[in-house]
Amino acid sequence: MADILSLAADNLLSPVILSFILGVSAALARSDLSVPEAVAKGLSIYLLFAIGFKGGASVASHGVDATLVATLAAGLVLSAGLPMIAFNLLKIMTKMSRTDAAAVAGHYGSISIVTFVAATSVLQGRGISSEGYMVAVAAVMEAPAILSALWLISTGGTEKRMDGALLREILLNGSIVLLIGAFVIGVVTGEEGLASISSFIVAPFTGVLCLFLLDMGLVAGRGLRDVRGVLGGGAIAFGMLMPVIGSLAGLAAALLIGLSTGGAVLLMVLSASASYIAVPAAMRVALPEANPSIYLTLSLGITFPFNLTVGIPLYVTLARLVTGG
Amino acid sequence: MADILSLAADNLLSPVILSFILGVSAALARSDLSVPEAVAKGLSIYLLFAIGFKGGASVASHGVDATLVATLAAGLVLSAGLPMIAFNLLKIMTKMSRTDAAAVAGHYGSISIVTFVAATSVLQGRGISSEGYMVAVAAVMEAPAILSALWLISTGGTEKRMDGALLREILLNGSIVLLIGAFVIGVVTGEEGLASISSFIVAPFTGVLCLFLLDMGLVAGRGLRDVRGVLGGGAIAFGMLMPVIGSLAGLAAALLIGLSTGGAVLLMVLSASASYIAVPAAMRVALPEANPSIYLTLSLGITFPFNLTVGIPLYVTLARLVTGG
Amino acid sequence: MADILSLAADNLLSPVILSFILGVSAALARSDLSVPEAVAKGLSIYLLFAIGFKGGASVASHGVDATLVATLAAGLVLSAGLPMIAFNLLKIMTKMSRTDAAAVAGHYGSISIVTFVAATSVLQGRGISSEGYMVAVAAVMEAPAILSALWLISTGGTEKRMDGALLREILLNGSIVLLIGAFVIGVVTGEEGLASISSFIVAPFTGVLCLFLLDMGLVAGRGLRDVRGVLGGGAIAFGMLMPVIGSLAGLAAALLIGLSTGGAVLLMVLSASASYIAVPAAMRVALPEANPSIYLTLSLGITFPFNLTVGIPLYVTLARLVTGG
Amino acid sequence: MQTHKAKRVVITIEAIMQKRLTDTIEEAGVTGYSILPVLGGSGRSGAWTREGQVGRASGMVQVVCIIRPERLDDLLDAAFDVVETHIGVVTITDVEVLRAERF
Amino acid sequence: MQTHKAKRVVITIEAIMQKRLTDTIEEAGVTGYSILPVLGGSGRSGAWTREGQVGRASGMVQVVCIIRPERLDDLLDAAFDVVETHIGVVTITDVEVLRAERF
Amino acid sequence: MQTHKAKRVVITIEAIMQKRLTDTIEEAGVTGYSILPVLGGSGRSGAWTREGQVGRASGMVQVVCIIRPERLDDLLDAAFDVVETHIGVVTITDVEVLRAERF
Ligand SMILES: Nc1ncnc2c1ncn2[C@@H]1O[C@H](COP(=O)(O)O)[C@@H](O)[C@H]1O
Ligand SMILES: Nc1ncnc2c1ncn2[C@@H]1O[C@H](COP(=O)(O)O)[C@@H](O)[C@H]1O
Ligand SMILES: Nc1ncnc2c1ncn2[C@@H]1O[C@H](COP(=O)(O)O)[C@@H](O)[C@H]1O
Ligand code: NA
Ligand code: NA
Ligand code: NA
Repeated sequence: MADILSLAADNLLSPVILSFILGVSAALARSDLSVPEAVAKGLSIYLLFAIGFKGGASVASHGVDATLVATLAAGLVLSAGLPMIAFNLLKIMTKMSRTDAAAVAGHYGSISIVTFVAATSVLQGRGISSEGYMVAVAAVMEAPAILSALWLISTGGTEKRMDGALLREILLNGSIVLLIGAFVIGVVTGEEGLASISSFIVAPFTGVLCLFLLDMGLVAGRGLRDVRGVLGGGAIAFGMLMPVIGSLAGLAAALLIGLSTGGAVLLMVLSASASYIAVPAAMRVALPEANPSIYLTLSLGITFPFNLTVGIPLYVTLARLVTGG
Repeated sequence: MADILSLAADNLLSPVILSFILGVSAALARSDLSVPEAVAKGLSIYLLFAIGFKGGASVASHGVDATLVATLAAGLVLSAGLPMIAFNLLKIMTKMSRTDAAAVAGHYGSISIVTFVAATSVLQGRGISSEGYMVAVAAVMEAPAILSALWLISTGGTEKRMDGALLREILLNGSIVLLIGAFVIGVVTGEEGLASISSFIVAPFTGVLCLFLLDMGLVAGRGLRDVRGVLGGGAIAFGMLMPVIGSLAGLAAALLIGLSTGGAVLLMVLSASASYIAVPAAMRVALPEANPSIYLTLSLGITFPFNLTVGIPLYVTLARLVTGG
Repeated sequence: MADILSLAADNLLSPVILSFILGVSAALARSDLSVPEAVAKGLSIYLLFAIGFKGGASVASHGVDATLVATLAAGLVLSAGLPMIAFNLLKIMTKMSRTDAAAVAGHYGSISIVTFVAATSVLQGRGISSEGYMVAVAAVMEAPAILSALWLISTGGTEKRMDGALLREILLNGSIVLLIGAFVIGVVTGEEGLASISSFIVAPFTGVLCLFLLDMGLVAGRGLRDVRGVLGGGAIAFGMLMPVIGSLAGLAAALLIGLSTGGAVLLMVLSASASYIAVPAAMRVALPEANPSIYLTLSLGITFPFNLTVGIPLYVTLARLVTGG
Repeated sequence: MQTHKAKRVVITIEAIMQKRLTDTIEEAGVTGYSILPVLGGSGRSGAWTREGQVGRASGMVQVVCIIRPERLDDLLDAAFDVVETHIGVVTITDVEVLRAERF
Repeated sequence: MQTHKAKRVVITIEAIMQKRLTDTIEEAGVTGYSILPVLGGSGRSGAWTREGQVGRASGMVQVVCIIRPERLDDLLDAAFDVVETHIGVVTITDVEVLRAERF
Repeated sequence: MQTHKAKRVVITIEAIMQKRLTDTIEEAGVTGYSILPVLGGSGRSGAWTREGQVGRASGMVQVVCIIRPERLDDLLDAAFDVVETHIGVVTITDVEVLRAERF
């Protein structure tokens, strides 16, 4: 317990998290501080490229673990399965319509890459290493949850929601392509490649993450301003309970597969985090009648800050306890 | 004298100032060189974050001087008081309308954070250290001058100009919030925090400043192109005299308080510099009948280049002479 | 031969080229991955500033070679002369209209600064040094080709195409001004200036180049998608033959002048590369009836990738063979 | 100067639906359109601004078509299919155009 | 396709006044509007461009409202209060809209 | 509220021609205009988008002029000279304006 608290304090008092809190506070205080859309997109391209590349380079130097395939499969199952849990939980905890509940459920099966990035930087600060291929697992977990959400809706008996164009958009969305592409470049060019660009993708990484989280804080804070009108108490509770449930499912899978402590933390974080980029976009196309304020506010306004501040330290502590790492 | 000249030459021949001159020249030659708005805003977010954070970290490691409160108070008084001097000087030196003069006066009480940043980088190049909390003083000096300007106008007998919404906007404008926020993060995370992001906010800082000043040069140069139509000889002279007067007021305050040489230079620079972000925005809302070309051209086209090229070396030399630093 | 292949493989498997290939693949797969316009422009400002500055600093420390003037003159002649070769080749190899052929020809006399930057980074990786003033040669080669193209058209008997405003726009276009400006700053501030900003313009350079080439790949890939409708086989062949011819002309000039191996490679690359910024812009103003799809697709979709992947290793091998470097 | 009657149709729609919309109207025979950015707005589903969008999910764009009056109905029918289930606004204005041969 | 008469009001105004304007027209009962960016322009107070703005002081935006004809006057009165002392242009056009139930 | 008749002329033109166009219409006596960004579009010369432009060669902008009806012809003549050889679309709409003294 003391361990969690000290880790949580450590985590909370890092420049990365404080930048996020600064953003949230500025938005709540209605400051006009803002990061231009193009800059925010530029920062996210940098983060995806760097995290993918470093994962790939790490695979190149440590070799591929026998657990790679099992972990990818676990990611698939978690992403497809967690929406079912989320959906039923929402039915119990809230009064959301079927459509809204399915849309929200889809978000919780998918992942937030920034939460993942923040977790890797916590692990790095603690000197805990993890499997480099976890970024590939992150990519694999983006999409299946969307199919689950649409399946959940279709069981209510509505027309076909998914067409070829949408499937292609989901699988080839910019984040996935960049993450996987950079991962492959990292695998191919290995240590040498990493050395040639490490003063770009390694050294300034944490600093760039601060600015990105400042912007995420501004966005999350703007969402929080309207939380009252949009989410009831049950939904808010769901937004903090579901990540913990997800993380436990991730932990169980990690134990089954035999991941390292760091790998277990990352699989927990992936399972615990909720999408706010790929899934909302897909939902607007396929489920336009679902209310975007609900799923965006839950995912960005509640779960994202929860994971960043309380979740990650909690998952690290749990993983260490259980894996003995 | 030789000292000023050599310092001025040194300063003029630095990449930072030459980048500014390149921007001014490109604009005067009507080149289509331009920095996208979003990128310029991104660079300024970086500079504010970095300078605030470093100031905070420096306070964390050197402890808070007994002079902190006195310097903040001095900043307040200077910001509120300098507009009175500026207003009367404008009445004597130019034929500006009351309204335009009050608007211009407000700019000279407030500050230019880029001039401040350029001065810290000159100090750093010369190995002169300064009080870390000077960035907090910079933040404190942004707003009071605006109130003074509006007070100056209201003495001419017009309706109420300032409402709650405007006051809130001024006090919570993005630059102030980011600067103070980063300063607080720096204080809280201290040396350790700084170490974790120094390859982002320390190492590349001067280079980023070059690109930002390239853009500032382009903007200032565009302003200079129209100087003839907008400003008379008296106004131009004011734009170079007022910063010197401001710097002397700043120097006097620094001596009273007992600031270090570097601190004295920075207080001089703050007093000498004129706002071109916060104050123009406030004036457009509260004094729409004042001509923005006048105050923007004076502040950005005359005083900013003057401080950057001649002013800073002059203030450093004066401060060293007087404080014996 | 083995040497070319191994160098080509080395080159192909670098993060820089793989990033380009990632961009091309993403565009061909119709992923929605994209780099915001403002960010791409910001990256190119960085690259131009860095490459110009480093060239200037290198001139400052190695002194100006007696060959400087000869190389600038050679650049002028190559830029003005290569369009004649290109124009006649297009007449033979394709069925393009006179206007389109002249427009395309203009592109091949001018240069692509990104190809130049990529070549300097290959040279650096191989430890081959080159004359710092080659960036000035690059700047000199941008414009003359445009005049040649307009002259080619006017021989067909049409009205005056070039006016003062256009000439001014061409000579003062942002890229030239920034490149030359940064070069001059590098010359003036020398080693010391470089040291003060090297952690901005040297250390992260290759990494930034990766992101920029990712974007170039996206753009080139989008162009390639329409290649079939726009270009016939003859034009495609031209797009790969012409750079080789250009490089040989550049090599001949380099031998005449006595450039170093690295300098010879860079003059070859400048001669081989085709413009896709300055010349298209000028052509839209002066030759609006020429079809932009043709010249943009050829230059960006065929010649740029050709030089990046096959051309540069080829030119390095040739230059080494011939200069014995 | 000689001008010709035409219709200006402006469809404000979520950015994510842009390609679907333009594909549909192209099928309906529209040969030209321009896309304008929208910075923010407010409507029945609340207010939004582009700054601070993390994803593509919520921004909007305007698709502007200038068409001959006799082609209006085809365009509206096509657009309506896409817009129907989504948020968005469709307006039609009478305009005059130069160079009618281009439409 | 069935369309309905409406008015399109475009207010070009300094970015810094945007929130004040939209708050005011919302109070006057306007329920929907879109904000379009303006890159630059020229008028009695000279020319300006967005590139090279260091601050928020001088950029402009367009606030576009589609409203029922009978609500026009309320909107104009409200807008005029804000625009009166500031630079800015207000235009009104007749338009047809689909889905009138949304306005 | 008192309004006045005016014309709204929208010229969609390549960004590279913007300054030539505005210089020309200023010579023709136009005192005010606004420039709006265009993100992409499609026409006889194919589709294009602003994302992934490497140069200035292919983006477009809209130049919007509000003018008194009696000045329309001068503006159109001037604009036509520039637009004639270039791609681009010119539309004219009837509008009402507030504060006619400003035009
Ligand atoms: N009356 C209106 N006038 C102009 N734009 C509108 C109007 N109503 C809605 N919009 C735009 O369409 C978006 C979605 O509207 P809604 O579907 O009503 O939520 C808004 O955010 C605005 O950008
Ligand atoms: N006649 C006009 N047509 C279109 N936009 C205009 C017109 N007059 C002014 N504007 C816009 O409004 C801004 C301020 O105009 P002004 O108040 O005349 O300086 C200009 O910079 C333009 O963006
Ligand atoms: N009918 C139209 N409606 C709206 N915009 C158009 C139309 N036709 C052309 N455009 C715009 O003008 C550009 C050039 O058109 P074009 O000259 O036909 O290739 C297109 O890319 C569009 O942005
Ligand atoms: Na998840
Ligand atoms: Na001051
Ligand atoms: Na060439």
